[in-house]
Amino acid sequence: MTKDELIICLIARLIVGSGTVAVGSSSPVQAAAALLAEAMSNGKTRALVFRNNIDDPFPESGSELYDRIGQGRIDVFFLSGGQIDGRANLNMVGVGDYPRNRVRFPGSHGTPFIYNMVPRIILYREEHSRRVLVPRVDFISAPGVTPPGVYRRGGPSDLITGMAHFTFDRTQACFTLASVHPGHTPEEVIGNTGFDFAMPDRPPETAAPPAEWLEQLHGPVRDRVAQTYPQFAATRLGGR
Amino acid sequence: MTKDELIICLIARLIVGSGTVAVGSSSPVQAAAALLAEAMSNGKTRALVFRNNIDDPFPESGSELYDRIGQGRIDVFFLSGGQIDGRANLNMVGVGDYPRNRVRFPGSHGTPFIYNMVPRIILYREEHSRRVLVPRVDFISAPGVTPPGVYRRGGPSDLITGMAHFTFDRTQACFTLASVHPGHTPEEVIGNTGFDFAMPDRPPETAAPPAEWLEQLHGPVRDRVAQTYPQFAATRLGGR
Amino acid sequence: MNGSQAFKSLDDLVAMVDSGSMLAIPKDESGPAMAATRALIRRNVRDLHLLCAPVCGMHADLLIGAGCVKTVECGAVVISEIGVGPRFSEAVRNGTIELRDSTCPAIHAGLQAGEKGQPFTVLRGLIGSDLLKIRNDWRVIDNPFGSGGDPVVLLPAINPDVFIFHAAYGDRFGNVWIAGRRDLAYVAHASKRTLVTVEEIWDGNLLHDEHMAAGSLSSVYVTAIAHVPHGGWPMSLQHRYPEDFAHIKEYARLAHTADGFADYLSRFVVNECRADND
Amino acid sequence: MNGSQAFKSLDDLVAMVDSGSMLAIPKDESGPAMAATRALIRRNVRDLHLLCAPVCGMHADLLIGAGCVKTVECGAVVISEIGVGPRFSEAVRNGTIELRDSTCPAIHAGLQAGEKGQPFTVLRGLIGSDLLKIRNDWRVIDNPFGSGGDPVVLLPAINPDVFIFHAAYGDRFGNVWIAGRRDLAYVAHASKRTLVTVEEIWDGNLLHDEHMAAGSLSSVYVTAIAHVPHGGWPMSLQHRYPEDFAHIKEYARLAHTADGFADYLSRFVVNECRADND
Repeated sequence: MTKDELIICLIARLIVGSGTVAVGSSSPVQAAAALLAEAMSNGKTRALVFRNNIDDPFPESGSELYDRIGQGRIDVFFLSGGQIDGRANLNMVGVGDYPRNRVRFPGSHGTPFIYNMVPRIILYREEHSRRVLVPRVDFISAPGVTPPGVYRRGGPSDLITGMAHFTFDRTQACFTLASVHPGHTPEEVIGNTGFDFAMPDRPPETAAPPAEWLEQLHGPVRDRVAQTYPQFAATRLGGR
Repeated sequence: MTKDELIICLIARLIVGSGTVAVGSSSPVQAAAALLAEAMSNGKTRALVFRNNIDDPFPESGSELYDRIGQGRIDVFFLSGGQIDGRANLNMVGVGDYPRNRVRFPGSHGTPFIYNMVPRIILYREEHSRRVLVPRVDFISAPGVTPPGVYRRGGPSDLITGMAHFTFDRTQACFTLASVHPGHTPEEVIGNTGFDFAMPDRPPETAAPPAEWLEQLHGPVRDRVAQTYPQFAATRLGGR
Repeated sequence: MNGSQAFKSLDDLVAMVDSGSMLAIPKDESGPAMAATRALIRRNVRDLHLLCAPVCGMHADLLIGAGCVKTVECGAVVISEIGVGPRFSEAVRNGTIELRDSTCPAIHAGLQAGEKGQPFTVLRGLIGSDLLKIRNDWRVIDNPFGSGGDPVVLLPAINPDVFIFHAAYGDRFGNVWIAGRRDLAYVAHASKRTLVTVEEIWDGNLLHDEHMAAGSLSSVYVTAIAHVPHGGWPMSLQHRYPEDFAHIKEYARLAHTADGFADYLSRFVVNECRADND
Repeated sequence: MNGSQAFKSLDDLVAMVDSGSMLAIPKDESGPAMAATRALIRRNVRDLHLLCAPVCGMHADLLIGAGCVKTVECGAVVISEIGVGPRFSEAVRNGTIELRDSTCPAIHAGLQAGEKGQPFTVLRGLIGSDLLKIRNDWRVIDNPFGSGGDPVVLLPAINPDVFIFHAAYGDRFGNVWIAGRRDLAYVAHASKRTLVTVEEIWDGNLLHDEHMAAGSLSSVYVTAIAHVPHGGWPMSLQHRYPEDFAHIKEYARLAHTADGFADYLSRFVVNECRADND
């Protein structure tokens, strides 16, 4: 089992049965997780994977994704950030002072809207480093928590990296280390995380997925992932 | 020449060269006038005649007419009212006290928006009576004039009835009798109008249209009117 | 709506409209579901908040006359070429319905705000209309982007409980071809449930044909479909059949009196032959 | 655009984009007019307010790198699968462009307000984002329909001076088939001018074919069309050709440095063979 597969199954198990999951572009790991969750959910999860072709789940284009979020038709979404801090603030704008950031990220995309409007957000960032996981983001594209009285349907629940799984407590604005992926240690996680977080005395290892989840991933889910991400499915969802 | 033809030519001459003219549904006289103005304008008038078919000028349906008005793409529109008063207020809701009007009209349609948002409005109502032309409307669906500081792109410029043509002065909020149709007298106009209006000492008779306008109306314009209003074109645009 | 379930019967379709719902219905030109309207009357649904989107004719008048409606929100209720809906007019006189007079662009904009999850929308015009006096759910504020003054009207978003219309094609995957008519799309987007009767079943998947996809409403927005050939009669269905104007005129004549309307109901609604086709 | 005029040449088309304009360009998936982008650079247009609708890739980066752009308003500038636009990133570092960082739904909603002639629009979310600190043209008010508190963001309407995109078909009546893509429709509605390059000329009138009409943009919203086969290269045109990813990767590699970008311009833009096809 590769780390990709571990992470895909981890995410899938977090979201199984939680309704409609939308996946943005250039997100093969998240797409595989959503499709796996759909396959294992007995109809209780629906995966909407962006595709620029005839099967795109948002065929009207334009504002359709955001409108559908506004309508309350999307229950789970994946976000990330060039920087993520311990309050789950996301920075998709740049490093250094705005506007002349010394490192510029592409931009905030739909995150400032999505983060407040989708009931559950899963944060995923493969790179686990002090460069990404910072004490305080240089620019808040979207805030991890909002003051009472601000309309918000939910927010971040989990952060998954290549090294670990954190849960996020929205009332405390604080991450807790939930598990460490095989091959890594809690110390390594601490050493590579720029923000403080809570952790149990002995953080568990991220559980390997049951065999049937892997079988699904290597079978029908892999074929569905390949419809959007053929390269990824061929090279990183081995198993056959 | 019938009175329909006189009125159509009168309206057409008022709007010729004034840009894009939109005509709502169930408005054959206005449609004929707009199409005649287009024919005589050398490309400076464009007539958009609602049709519920493949050639409809608003193929996206829904809010397209109103959006296009908002975009400033419509220069002239026709409106009317179950009651019209001397300040050019329009009532399309009903006679008597709202909500239990003793006579109910269909409703305000788009008039409260259109009246303020289209630069030039031509009022047309065939019936010229004290029932329609009242001292004060029972319900203002849309106001003839608005206070300074209220966004308004224009407003009513003319009122045409089966008996006469009035112009409207938006700064004075007052109609002036411009001409009386052949077969009617200024006294008859006064007797059948419920509101006060200004008039010259000797109001002229509504001028007969030049021969070439009538020829256009009886020829190519009649054929175009027939695409939307076949009955009207056949029975009321004679001339052949 | 998910992929492969069968079409519903017309009765099962209208069973999804609860008494007390806000029911949106389309304008005459966009596909009134007339067979479904009659089925709703037979179902004896009550206390509807009827949202005309934005001007409706015989389908609105029928529901009002049959006593299904508590509140009417509309730009107008008018039988095309004939005049005000006779049962609507009578209900106004008798005070048996609550009126929410509106104006077409306000209804469109409110639905489009509902489509976007916006709390409200803004509209120019309207200032000076008595509608502002009777719509106490509307607000006037000074344009915050102006330099003082410049009043504009704010309107709450509209999210109907149910939207029902008739369309040319539906497929077995729950997609419906709406001929690209935007009103059908955004009312469906804004509504919690959308029920559709279709003239024909489209073989295959409408969203897999690039030309048809461009004018289709995705199954995401479609709660259920019933196959009801001629389900628009006596109104028109674009490019399929024209309205049966003689029948509509006869309706308007009968509906002028309570007795005449009762006669119409018994002849064309209560006793309607109901062969469900799927 | 009126009925029967001929198609324009590509150079005549881009001659309608004035320096200093607000130019809207579509997202990668909706049909970037790449040949027109190169023609704009050759025309040496300057000081554009570039409105990405709402995230753009190589077409935005090219215009920025070539010095055509004064202001960038965007959800993001990103070369798909590769990362931030290299010329955009460099221009930010050097302070040679003015930034109006935005977010996709704000750009959509602003354009849709522009489409409706609304003075502004409202959006939920966003509260707590630093975008509110840098966008001093946005306002936060308490929801007038709430019971106190409940801050919401108001955004001014967006009405671009020019919108330019590439589409599959255009006809001789000035209509364009946009495959029902709503962004192309509402950006065109909101814009003062809309210029379109088309892959193919559609024989007949797109609005007279009920299936094609459903996915078409009426000539009312189209200022001019040029027939430019493969006018989307190296980006994709839906259902026609995929993107030339090898070329896009090569662009991103070269555009990483000023010299490399100049090399790209001289090879693929300045010296581009320009056989106008109509």
